[in-house]
Amino acid sequence: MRDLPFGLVRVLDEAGQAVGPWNPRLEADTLREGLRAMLLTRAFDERLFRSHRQGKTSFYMKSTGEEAIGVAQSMMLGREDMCFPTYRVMGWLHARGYPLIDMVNQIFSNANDPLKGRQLPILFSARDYGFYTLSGNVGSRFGHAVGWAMASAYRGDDKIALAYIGEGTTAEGDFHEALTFAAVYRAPAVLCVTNNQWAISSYSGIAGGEETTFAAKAIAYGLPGLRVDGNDFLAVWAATEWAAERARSNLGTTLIELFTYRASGHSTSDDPTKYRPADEAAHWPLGDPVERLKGHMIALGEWDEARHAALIETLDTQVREAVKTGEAVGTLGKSKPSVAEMFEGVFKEPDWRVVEQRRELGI
Amino acid sequence: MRDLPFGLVRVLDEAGQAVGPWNPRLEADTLREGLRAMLLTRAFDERLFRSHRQGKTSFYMKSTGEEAIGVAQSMMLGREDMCFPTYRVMGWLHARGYPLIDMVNQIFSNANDPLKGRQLPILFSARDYGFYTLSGNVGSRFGHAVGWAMASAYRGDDKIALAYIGEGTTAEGDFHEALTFAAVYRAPAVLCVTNNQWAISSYSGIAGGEETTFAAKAIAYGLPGLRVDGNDFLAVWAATEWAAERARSNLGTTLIELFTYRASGHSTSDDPTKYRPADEAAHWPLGDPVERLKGHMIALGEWDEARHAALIETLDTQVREAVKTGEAVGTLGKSKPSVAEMFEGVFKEPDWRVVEQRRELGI
Amino acid sequence: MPAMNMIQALNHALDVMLARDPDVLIFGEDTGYFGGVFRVTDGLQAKHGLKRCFDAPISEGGIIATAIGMGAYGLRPVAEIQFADYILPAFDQLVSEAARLRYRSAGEFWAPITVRSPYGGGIFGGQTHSQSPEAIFAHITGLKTVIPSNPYDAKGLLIAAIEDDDPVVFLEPKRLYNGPFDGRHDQALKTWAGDPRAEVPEEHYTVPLGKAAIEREGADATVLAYGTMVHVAAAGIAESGVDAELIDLRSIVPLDIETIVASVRKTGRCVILHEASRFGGFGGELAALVQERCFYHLKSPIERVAGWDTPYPHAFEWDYFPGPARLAKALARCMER
Amino acid sequence: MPAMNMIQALNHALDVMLARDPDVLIFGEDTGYFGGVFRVTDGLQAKHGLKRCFDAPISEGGIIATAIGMGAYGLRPVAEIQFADYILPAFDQLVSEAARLRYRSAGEFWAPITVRSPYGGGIFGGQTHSQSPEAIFAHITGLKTVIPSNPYDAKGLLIAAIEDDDPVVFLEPKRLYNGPFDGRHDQALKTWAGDPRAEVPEEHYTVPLGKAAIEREGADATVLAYGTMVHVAAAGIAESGVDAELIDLRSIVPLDIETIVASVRKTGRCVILHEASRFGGFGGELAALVQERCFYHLKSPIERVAGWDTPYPHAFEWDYFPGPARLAKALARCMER
Ligand SMILES: Cc1ncc(C[n+]2csc(CCOP(=O)(O)OP(=O)(O)O)c2C)c(N)n1
Ligand SMILES: Cc1ncc(C[n+]2csc(CCOP(=O)(O)OP(=O)(O)O)c2C)c(N)n1
Ligand SMILES: [Mg+2]
Ligand SMILES: [Mg+2]
Repeated sequence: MRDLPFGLVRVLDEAGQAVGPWNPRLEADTLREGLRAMLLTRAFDERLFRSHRQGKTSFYMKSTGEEAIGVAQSMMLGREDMCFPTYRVMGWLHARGYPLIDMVNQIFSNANDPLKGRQLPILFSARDYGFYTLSGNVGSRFGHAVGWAMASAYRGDDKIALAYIGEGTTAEGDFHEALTFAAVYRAPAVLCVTNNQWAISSYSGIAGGEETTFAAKAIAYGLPGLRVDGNDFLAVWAATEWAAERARSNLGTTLIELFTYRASGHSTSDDPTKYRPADEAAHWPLGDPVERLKGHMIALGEWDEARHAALIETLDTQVREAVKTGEAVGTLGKSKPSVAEMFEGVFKEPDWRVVEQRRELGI
Repeated sequence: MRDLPFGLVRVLDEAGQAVGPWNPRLEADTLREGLRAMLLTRAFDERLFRSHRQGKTSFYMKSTGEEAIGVAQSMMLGREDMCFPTYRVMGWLHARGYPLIDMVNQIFSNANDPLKGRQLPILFSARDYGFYTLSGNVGSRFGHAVGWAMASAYRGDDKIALAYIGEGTTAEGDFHEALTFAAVYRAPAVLCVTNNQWAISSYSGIAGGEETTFAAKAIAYGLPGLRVDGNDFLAVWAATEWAAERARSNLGTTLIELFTYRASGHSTSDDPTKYRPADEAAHWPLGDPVERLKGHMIALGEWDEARHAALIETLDTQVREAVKTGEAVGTLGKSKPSVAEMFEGVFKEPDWRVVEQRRELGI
Repeated sequence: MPAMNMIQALNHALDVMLARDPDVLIFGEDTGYFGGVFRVTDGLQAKHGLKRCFDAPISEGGIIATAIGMGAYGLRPVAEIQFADYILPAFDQLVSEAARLRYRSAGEFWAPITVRSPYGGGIFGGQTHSQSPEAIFAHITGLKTVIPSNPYDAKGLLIAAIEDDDPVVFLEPKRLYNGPFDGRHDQALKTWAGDPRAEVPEEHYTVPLGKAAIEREGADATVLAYGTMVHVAAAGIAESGVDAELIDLRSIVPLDIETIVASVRKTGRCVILHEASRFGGFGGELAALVQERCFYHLKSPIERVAGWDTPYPHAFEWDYFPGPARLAKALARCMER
Repeated sequence: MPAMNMIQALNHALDVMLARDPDVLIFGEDTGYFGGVFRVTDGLQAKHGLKRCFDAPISEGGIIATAIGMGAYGLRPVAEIQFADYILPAFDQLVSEAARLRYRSAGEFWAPITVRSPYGGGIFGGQTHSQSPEAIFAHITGLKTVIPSNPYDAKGLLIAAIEDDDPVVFLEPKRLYNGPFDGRHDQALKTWAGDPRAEVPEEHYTVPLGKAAIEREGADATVLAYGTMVHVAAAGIAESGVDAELIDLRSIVPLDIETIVASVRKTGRCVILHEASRFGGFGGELAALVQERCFYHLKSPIERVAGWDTPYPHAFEWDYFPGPARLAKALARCMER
């Protein structure tokens, strides 16, 4: 087990065949569903990124190149499980059919924003979809997953928690503290490092990635650590299944490094050509996860170029319609929830301070 | 190298012989000096602990059972190196001849307290003795050692930093952050976990010690990790020498787990019989470090019972005299530095607030 | 009604809640088998089992993060931080997460957690076992901060805090654990025995968060205090001979502004007393509020009596600690003007 | 004298200090090759080398701990925290270590570090890219807190902070990086070009810590502000028509109490303006000090205009942000009484 963190779990080979002991042997429908959700994630990202350029939102972040992760894990895990996301696993929501229009409204901070205008775009919360509340701070929810998982075990439930952290963010104390608690209390959790090789402008070496693998950090806690090809939908699925099974059998936490690549800029505020070769993305070391799954399905005879093109078309239409509907409600600054929402939810019941201040503002 | 953290570096065998590849082959004078400093540490602890019972100080903490650590490392490292201590390595100061009377005055918080009455007893600072300022917070100086070591490298100096952290405190984020920086910047530092098996009332398992060794945490950072018999003066010396040599040759940081045992209570506020078998200390798993070094020296023909008894007598007299001198200055509440010292040193130059407040207090 | 010291009253509150609500659980450094360094969780593991009361790694950030996750699941964890000085490594968890969960998720998640911690000075604990960090919590939107001054309130407020659906920082004045302390350090130690505020009902009861107590009625000045300082204030008032009204705030967030304003409008003078260093302390907020709302009733400047603007200095504990004499002087100054 | 925006002025200060003092070095998240997400360290690595200006792991606690260790060795590190909201994971290092090193070691060790961080709102950054945490630093004994409001001061204050032998938290109003901003968000963006405060000498100079600037003289009221709010205050004063004196505090610790008191004694009225939420904010301390020292000169209650007591709400930025209209109203209220 001490060697696992230094290998790389892969299922899809160069020829698009699913090979080796980790092959999860998924149904063709499952593959199609996965591909759909990944393509939807990508289509949504493209369009909403453009909305930002048009001034319709204050901020956006793409998952480009990393879609296999959120999608495979969302599909693999149960509806009662909870994911503690980063901003780069929106595929989780797309795979679970979270309404596009709700996403759009949140991103436009308009009157129908499900988060009531209180949160930066894409820092979603979607309890019913097993998606814990995001925040701008990186890392600080990693330990919540462990507490949540411990609570599930305490209650005798069989729900498990899955958490993400970027490879750059593993340097935070939160990472270490979460793993320590996970190990000591044998929390039914799956803790994932998404190693997309970049943290804004810093390559993974600045987080210690040149000294060893991120999966190897598991050894410090006596936990199993898996290093997985994060651009391989099947490998992500299989590793997650293995770790989830361990968690549900009360064998405790697994640390999974998902080796991937951030193909786009960090966010709408970022210009990656300032710090990395402009063509780096073209040489994705592990290949585009969408292309790889598509190739596999075509090799299986379960997919073809025409259906692929049609699917992209359909998804883009869905996204465009959602965006149009959202725009009709309004975009950043043109529409927003009632200002009263600014004062709600500080506490469960408002205290005199917000009551008075609301009055002062005349609302 | 990945297996080192799971072994145990030992030199002294059951028969008191120095054996194996780690034997540092020390001169007999060095051994005698080490034994003296360990015995002094113990004598000092015994007497000052009693002073607390007599109300002469507010607080005391003993290093009993762990004396080999501070003493061997203090002797092995250079005068220009800096140690970032915990409260349980007072042997560092005893080995370097820090004046007993200064220690006593600090512990009695009297008029001659070198820390001017500002700090809790035994939370020393002794720059000239390579001993960094202690504080009540555990763990929060571990990263200072890394920054200090980086500064030394930056300046092109060959000073190195040595830091301690208790095994319980490895659970703090500070531990992880220090190791991350140490690895990424290849800091010339030796980072030590003193695993004395207890953290107040919590056994080492609460810090993850049942899942793996503390030395194994080095693997998470791609650093070498040594697990060392901390009650074996020669093993501690040899491991420190190895790590110091690495640091000085710009090979970076080593993590050393010093496996030992806290033979006494946590502090004067603690009653260990409440949470561990009263006779546990009698079965020290690695033996009393003082007895082991003594046995070795006798086996070498460099020491005998009579000299041992005489040395204890001499040291106790030295300690008693220092305590008497300190008592003559005054003990807790009977003597203290000028109250003006309360207002000094908040900033380099006082601002109007403390100037006014000093005036308000009429001093 | 049995007499309890503050440790017993707090222990009782936890015991009652463990028995009453299966969602309550307790953890912290040394809180399990050992029962806590101040013994507040003594016996709870033996009585309620290892799953309900256990030890945590030395990781305050990890403790609060874990508690938040449990709270989000639906439990009501009570975390102990061994000394309030050591809450700081968990400050980000409290501020960026616990306090903001409900707001940012539009009510989907919240953190019904209670963070207990002994705070304050008077025990010769030196710099890092004596501090009073309440001001840095009071400024955080979404966080409640509660500070009892006697065993009865301690039990009732702690139960209220645990039952509250928002995160509560519950600061326990460690100098009051074993007896009231009025700042006269040279006098014999008092215990809680015989003090009516130490008569603590066995059963469940609450003292509501956000309601101050008028500890003493008075006509000529208002003294605002909390925690240990309530007792110091009483002594200082007696020493001054001023007929001052003494208000024990009990919780600083939510703050009982009505009681404060009514009193100062009546008396026309106000002195604020806290242990924390003065500059930027909670006394500033209180003074600002009082002058905003009682300006035309004030006969003299609002005074603040507080720790000096230095770190907590071990040997100078009684020079630093704002004792009754300093309060009495401030009251006298108010009356002269 | 070249015109510089605030980013250029700060970059210039760092450049000057790197060239002048081999003990100065700079690090933080993305500060090296990339030059910082706000470009403040742009070009410094290329010019001064990898050893002088480099990237740090995402670990604010680690960054400050490392800086303290370097400071104890004898260097003068300047650490950047990418957003002030993210200082919190390092709060324990700042409070328990940086601020206390000198005092507790009786002067054997100290931390001559500067922690730069963009703070404040007005850029639609939402909850965790907009906060103003100055109050929690101001309360910490041993820590200095500096906040410039224009390019000239930014350079001079930053150099003074780096040369200071105590730890300084240096908060940069990110809304002012590219131009002055008076809170009128619906008007065209202004740049610093043409503003006399943007004329920044090339060479080394300092603006001393602890000296406020009288930004505008006035007879009838005093407005206390810092950072972005200095510009908002100027607009609000103009809008109100009140002849108010505007004081730019520039550093809140040390605080220029003399200038404040002299002004309020002259004008008899005081309004405090800050972005941070009101309760427990630094305005409380200012109000308390002013009424303590100017009580008999005050003609009306000291007003505080500040962020509401809610987290920073993304879509409601301009409802939350205390703009010129709110200040003008407060000034008018003062004058009526
Ligand atoms: C506590 C904290 N520190 C710093 C930041 C600023 N920041 C936002 S994203 C980011 C990079 C994160 O990199 P990584 O963890 O690798 O995640 P990725 O963006 O690559 O998915 C940083 C430094 C933050 N949001 N929170
Ligand atoms: C940040 C912080 N948290 C908690 C404490 C309280 N505390 C003091 S010593 C201690 C136990 C430390 O155990 P360990 O690290 O194993 O060191 P040992 O005492 O065994 O040498 C604790 C929890 C503290 N001093 N600082
Ligand atoms: Mg990354
Ligand atoms: Mg220990």
